[in-house]
Amino acid sequence: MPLILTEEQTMLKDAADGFLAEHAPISHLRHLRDSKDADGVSRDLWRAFGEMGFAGVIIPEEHGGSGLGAVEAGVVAEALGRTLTPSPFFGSSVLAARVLSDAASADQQAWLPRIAAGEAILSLAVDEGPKHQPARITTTAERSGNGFKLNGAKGFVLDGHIADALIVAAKTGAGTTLFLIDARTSGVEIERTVMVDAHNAARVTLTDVQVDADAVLGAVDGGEAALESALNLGRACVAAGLIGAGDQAFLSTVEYLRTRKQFGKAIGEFQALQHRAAHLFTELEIAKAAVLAALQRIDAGTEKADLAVSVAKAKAGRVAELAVQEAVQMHGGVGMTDEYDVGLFMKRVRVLNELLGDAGFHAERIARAGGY
Amino acid sequence: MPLILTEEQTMLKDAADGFLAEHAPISHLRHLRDSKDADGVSRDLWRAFGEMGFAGVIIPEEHGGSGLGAVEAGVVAEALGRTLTPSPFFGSSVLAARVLSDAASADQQAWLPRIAAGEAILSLAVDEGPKHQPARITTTAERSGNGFKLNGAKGFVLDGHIADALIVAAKTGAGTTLFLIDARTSGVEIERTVMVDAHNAARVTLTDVQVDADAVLGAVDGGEAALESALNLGRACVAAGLIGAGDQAFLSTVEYLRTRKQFGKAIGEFQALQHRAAHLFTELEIAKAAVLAALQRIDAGTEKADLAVSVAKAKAGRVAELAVQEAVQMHGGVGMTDEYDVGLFMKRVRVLNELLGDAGFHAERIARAGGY
Amino acid sequence: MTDLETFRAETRAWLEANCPAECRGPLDNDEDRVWGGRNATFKTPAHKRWMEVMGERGWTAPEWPTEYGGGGLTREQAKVLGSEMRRIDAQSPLSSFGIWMLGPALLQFGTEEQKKRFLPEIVRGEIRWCQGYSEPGAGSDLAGLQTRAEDRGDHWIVNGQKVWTSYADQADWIFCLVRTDPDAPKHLGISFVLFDMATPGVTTRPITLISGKSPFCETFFDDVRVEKENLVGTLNRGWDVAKALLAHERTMIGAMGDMGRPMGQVAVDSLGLDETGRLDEPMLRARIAELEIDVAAFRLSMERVGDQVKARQVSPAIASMLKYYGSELNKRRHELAMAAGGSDALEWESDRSRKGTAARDWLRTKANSIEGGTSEVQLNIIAKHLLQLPGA
Amino acid sequence: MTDLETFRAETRAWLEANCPAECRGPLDNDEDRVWGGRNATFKTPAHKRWMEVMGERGWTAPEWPTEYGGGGLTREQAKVLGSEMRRIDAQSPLSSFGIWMLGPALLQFGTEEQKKRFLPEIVRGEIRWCQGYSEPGAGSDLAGLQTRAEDRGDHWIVNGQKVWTSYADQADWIFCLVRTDPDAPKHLGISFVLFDMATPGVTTRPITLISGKSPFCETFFDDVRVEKENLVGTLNRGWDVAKALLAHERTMIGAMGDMGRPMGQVAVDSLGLDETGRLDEPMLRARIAELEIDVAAFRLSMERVGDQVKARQVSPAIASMLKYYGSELNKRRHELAMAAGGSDALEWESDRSRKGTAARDWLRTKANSIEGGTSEVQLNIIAKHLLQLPGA
Repeated sequence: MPLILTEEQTMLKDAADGFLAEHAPISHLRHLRDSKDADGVSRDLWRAFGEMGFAGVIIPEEHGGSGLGAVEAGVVAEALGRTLTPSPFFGSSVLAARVLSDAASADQQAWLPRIAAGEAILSLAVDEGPKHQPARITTTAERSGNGFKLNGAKGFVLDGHIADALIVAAKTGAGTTLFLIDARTSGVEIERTVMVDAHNAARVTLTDVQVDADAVLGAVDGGEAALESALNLGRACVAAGLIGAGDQAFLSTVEYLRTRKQFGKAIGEFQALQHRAAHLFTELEIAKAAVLAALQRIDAGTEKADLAVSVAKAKAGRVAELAVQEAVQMHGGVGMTDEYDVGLFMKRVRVLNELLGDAGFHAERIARAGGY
Repeated sequence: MPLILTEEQTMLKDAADGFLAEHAPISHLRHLRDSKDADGVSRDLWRAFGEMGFAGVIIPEEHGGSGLGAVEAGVVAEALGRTLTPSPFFGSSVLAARVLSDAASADQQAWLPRIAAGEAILSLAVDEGPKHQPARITTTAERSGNGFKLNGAKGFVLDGHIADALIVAAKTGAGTTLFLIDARTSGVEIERTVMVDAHNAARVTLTDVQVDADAVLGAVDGGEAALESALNLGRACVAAGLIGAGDQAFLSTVEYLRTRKQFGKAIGEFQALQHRAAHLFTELEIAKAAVLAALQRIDAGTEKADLAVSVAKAKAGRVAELAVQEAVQMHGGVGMTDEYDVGLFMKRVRVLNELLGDAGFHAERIARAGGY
Repeated sequence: MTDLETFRAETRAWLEANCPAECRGPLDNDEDRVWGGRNATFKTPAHKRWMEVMGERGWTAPEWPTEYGGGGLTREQAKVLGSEMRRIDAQSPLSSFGIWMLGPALLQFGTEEQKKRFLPEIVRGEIRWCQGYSEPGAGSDLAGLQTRAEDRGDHWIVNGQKVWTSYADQADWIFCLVRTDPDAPKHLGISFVLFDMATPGVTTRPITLISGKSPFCETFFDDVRVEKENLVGTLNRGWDVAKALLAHERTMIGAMGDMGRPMGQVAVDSLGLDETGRLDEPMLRARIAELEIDVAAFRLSMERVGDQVKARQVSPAIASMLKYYGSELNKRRHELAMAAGGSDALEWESDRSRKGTAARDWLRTKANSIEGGTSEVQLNIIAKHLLQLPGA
Repeated sequence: MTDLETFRAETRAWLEANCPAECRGPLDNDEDRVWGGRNATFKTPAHKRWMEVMGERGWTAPEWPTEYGGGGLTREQAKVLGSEMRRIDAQSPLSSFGIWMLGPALLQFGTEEQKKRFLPEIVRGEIRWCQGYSEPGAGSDLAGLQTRAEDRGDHWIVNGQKVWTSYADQADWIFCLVRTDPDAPKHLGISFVLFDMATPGVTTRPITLISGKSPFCETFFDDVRVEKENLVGTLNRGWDVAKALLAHERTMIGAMGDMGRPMGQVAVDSLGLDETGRLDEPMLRARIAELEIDVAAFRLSMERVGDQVKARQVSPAIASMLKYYGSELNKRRHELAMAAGGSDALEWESDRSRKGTAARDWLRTKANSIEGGTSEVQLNIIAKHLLQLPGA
């Protein structure tokens, strides 16, 4: 499999970039933020995403989706990274859709078409502490009556405040079980947490939340594999988002270096900045290779695709961080102003870095897998 | 205490620099190396060191030394770093002399005057594996007859092949005990290990080495404090050696940047190199402050002087490493030749980095002490 | 008892008697600082009183001469005052660009009249000053400034625009660089002048930063009259004044690397320890240890530079080294603080995150390596003045 | 069975029959490589036989056309040959600058006569070549070369000096850049010529490196006669040939980042695991994990660049990116290898350390970012050709 996009994938990329440039450029994010929009995303835009086939990119055609793979999901994620568009894409179209695609067919039929259409929003609730540690979930689900009773607190739940339903990972004695819970269920409290990047997340508190046995997705105690598979897809897509944001910040910076004058010449003529820009370019290209390879391996079902994902997420994270730091520094004072976009990229990259495991988390996975 | 040298310390520095420039410039190291000198050091030079008061810098005046402190020992170590002079300074004048200064007065009288005069060479045998891990000594000393029987293997024993006596750290049941052992004792095997930097070390194998009870320095099971104190002084002095070598490599590089021409101008005119040189200068100055502070705190007996030492050794190590890397790179092809000195600095810095704990070892100490 | 010991005892007693309880202990946040000025605001009446009693004694500027309202203390006495204030955790009675920046410039370059007129009201916190250096489009090329002052006999008429003027919207007076000779080489036609921000033709507009705060303004001058008596230093030699002042500013900003709780502790609070007693994020732990080593070494380096300066062993350009390293270090520190804070620290408006304090502080640090001369400018200065590299 | 499958089966059988047992398995060390040439040395007679049988088939240069002695294989067939050789761990039959560097240049720029004359003896390992590019004092400024060739009608007389000529003391012929027009702008007066190292007036002197090895020489030309028929490409346009060749060399050196055992394993072998199953040096462990991430990403990047080149999606200047990153990465890798080896790896001459192999390799890597164009030159190229920055 060559490490470049196929013709179809390139067309999808052009479509996604074109659509977002037209309908959701950075001014769209600013508008949502500055108007203190209650949802923090545009429902209309999300439905349009559905119509374009982006919201259901990985959802099978039989359920109204585009039936495409991880690479294509990454293409959309990268495009979203370039325009910083807030959307339920990661939470609903990637994480939840991926979990559901392993679920019973009734659950699939109930939700996948609505996710694909951009009508329903689902959120995956995994994280509990300040860091991503899916192996240490403490939320519990105890057998109770006909079903289960859940207790616990979740955070960093993407778009949780506008979710129709939550997929909650909870401990059930021996293993982890995934529960699909209507957001309006009694005992579920959801608090929106506006994030630094003006994208959306929520905290979810579960207090004696009673659910029926059919709320279980997959098998009781058997949710770990589906969760891990969804998380890996999500991580690779977030890595693609990091590439989008990092690369876009870099491109704006190179443009700035070409045009901005200081001491009587374009600042891009200063060799020290040239070398830093060339180094950053190199890092970005290398990160792009890692991300595309991870997405391709997920699609190919390659053994150890999870390690390729960790390489991609860690590398893309560190590189995008460098990209936005250099972007602000090379822009100088104006880079610090809210008026310029470069600060928005810095904020977004910070959030994407933290999302689904930061570079340290993934480096730890690499080390463990390497037997050291 | 101001963080600058006193007038007396500055005079000592000038004396040490002057003496080494005259009697042991880098050509001295080259001569010892290329002639495959059996000792790897010059005994004459070492006696001259004694006459100058350098070999006994920390040894009390009553035992023929200069009666000075850690700062002064660091001054000598830094000077040795600048000229890359092989000498038993670290092993004999710092580590062994420091251990002996806590020992019984008979041991002091027997050895300190001879060390100070540059007549005797003592070596401290601590390390066993590839890394410095003084907390995990496995060499044993079992009670046997009137004394002890030692078994084990030591490595990275500075100048062990020319040592008159060894100070060996061994486990004695509950604690660590230090033994002073004549190098010719039966069962002691010493193999010289020529190092990458053409400085000297040895491996020492101890097979049923029988020693009398009076071979114990200090108390049985009570050697840890004396050992730790000697190691800390040694580490601070090695850090000073790193500063000497790193700074000298830097100075040669700046000189090269000023004079070497490429593409029709001095390479020092290229802004990318200017910025790297300026960054390196900054790092070196900061490392110098850390090293001087550590030495001063040892002299002042400040609480947590050991942490200041770890800061100094780690920082000086990383910075000297950067200095020699930049030195070779900025010198280009000639920097790779044995004919130029810059490669010798790179080799020496690598050895000093490893000696008495590398930057990682000391960072670990900082983290542990910081409670994280 | 030596003189210094007597001084310490008296100071301690006076502080005990005069420093209000409300003015002891750390500031809750940066907004609670006392800046003085015509429209001064105070967190409590006690904060006003504290500024006033200290100002009367001249202890807001302890080492300035008494004839200009200062404390007239020796360096040793000033250190004693500082340590006694730290002993009771006394807050700074007055934050002031007048004390930090303009004052030292006036003491060095001002006329006797200017010193008598401006310094006492700075000491007492009556007039709040701002700095007019940077201009839009000039950035690091400070000397390329375009704001021009036309000679009208006994006064100038100033037209132009400044940017990054800290708190210009709240300041009473400005110290400002203007071009008084448009034909001279760019460093040589600049003058350093003072004028009232209430002068007709002066307007300001706050700049919102990525941290969401607006400490900075754009400031516009439209036919602003400036009296010639308010020229500081020599006509067309304002660059000398500015340079002296910038070196001062650099040391201050560089010192930021020295602030705050040990990062290891910050991380442990947030993330806890694992079963081996180590921070429960091994990779982050390694970065924190490296940072703490650099922070410790940098602190010692600041101390060393201070001692070197006193001993005249070092060029004043050494301030660029501290500015460069300190601001880069502070940025790194806050990157790690964000990693330690994890998703909690990403909340921008919640009370849990104290309205995103960690994130806003993190974003704020990104300016450290831009303001007061960028890191690139500092490296240029080091290459030129400390390394004497050719063409630097 | 497809053609390719047939080819694989035949190749496998032939290799089984013809690859001597002595030529299977990893090389003990670099000195055991087969370089061919008039004074070729072989570790064993089997190594000589292996070179010869492969050379006869043209499989030392599998993709070169058969009319020039090459294997005439398609890219797909060549890949099959490679994978079948790896399957039995076959050693390379021939290391050769003729195959790696001169051959591709001749195929692109040489005359039919030159190809017929030189390529077959390269394939068979009969003539060993060296490269004469760098000159003392020129360094990165390759085009500033001073070796001059004076026109004497049917031949040139060459005078001057080269440096960094790999194995010049053992080579039979040299491909060499000489100045044929001293008055032209520096890139335009250079020609690419070939001549026998046995020609009177050619002398060499090995350069000892910091690793203790001497793969490089200084090479002196004193009135050396070079026939005009041995000009490759156009007169005074040798820079084009050199550039094409350098791009090739860059990719090869960059590929070094891709070698060797996983660093985590190297470290575990040396240092062991702690009670939690992690490497017993936490700080080193963190650095190794970062390195392994970069190594993995770099490998993928090489693959991607290959695919991009095939798809014509990328500028040839991209080779500079791989050269830059690969060589810096390799240096980092060997720094960590030395840290993992600890004091054991510092022994320079002992058998335990295999005569300081790790240390010598570590020192050798420092040249990676210098040879074939320094890292600084690569960054300049990226800034200019890939980023189109002004004045780059």
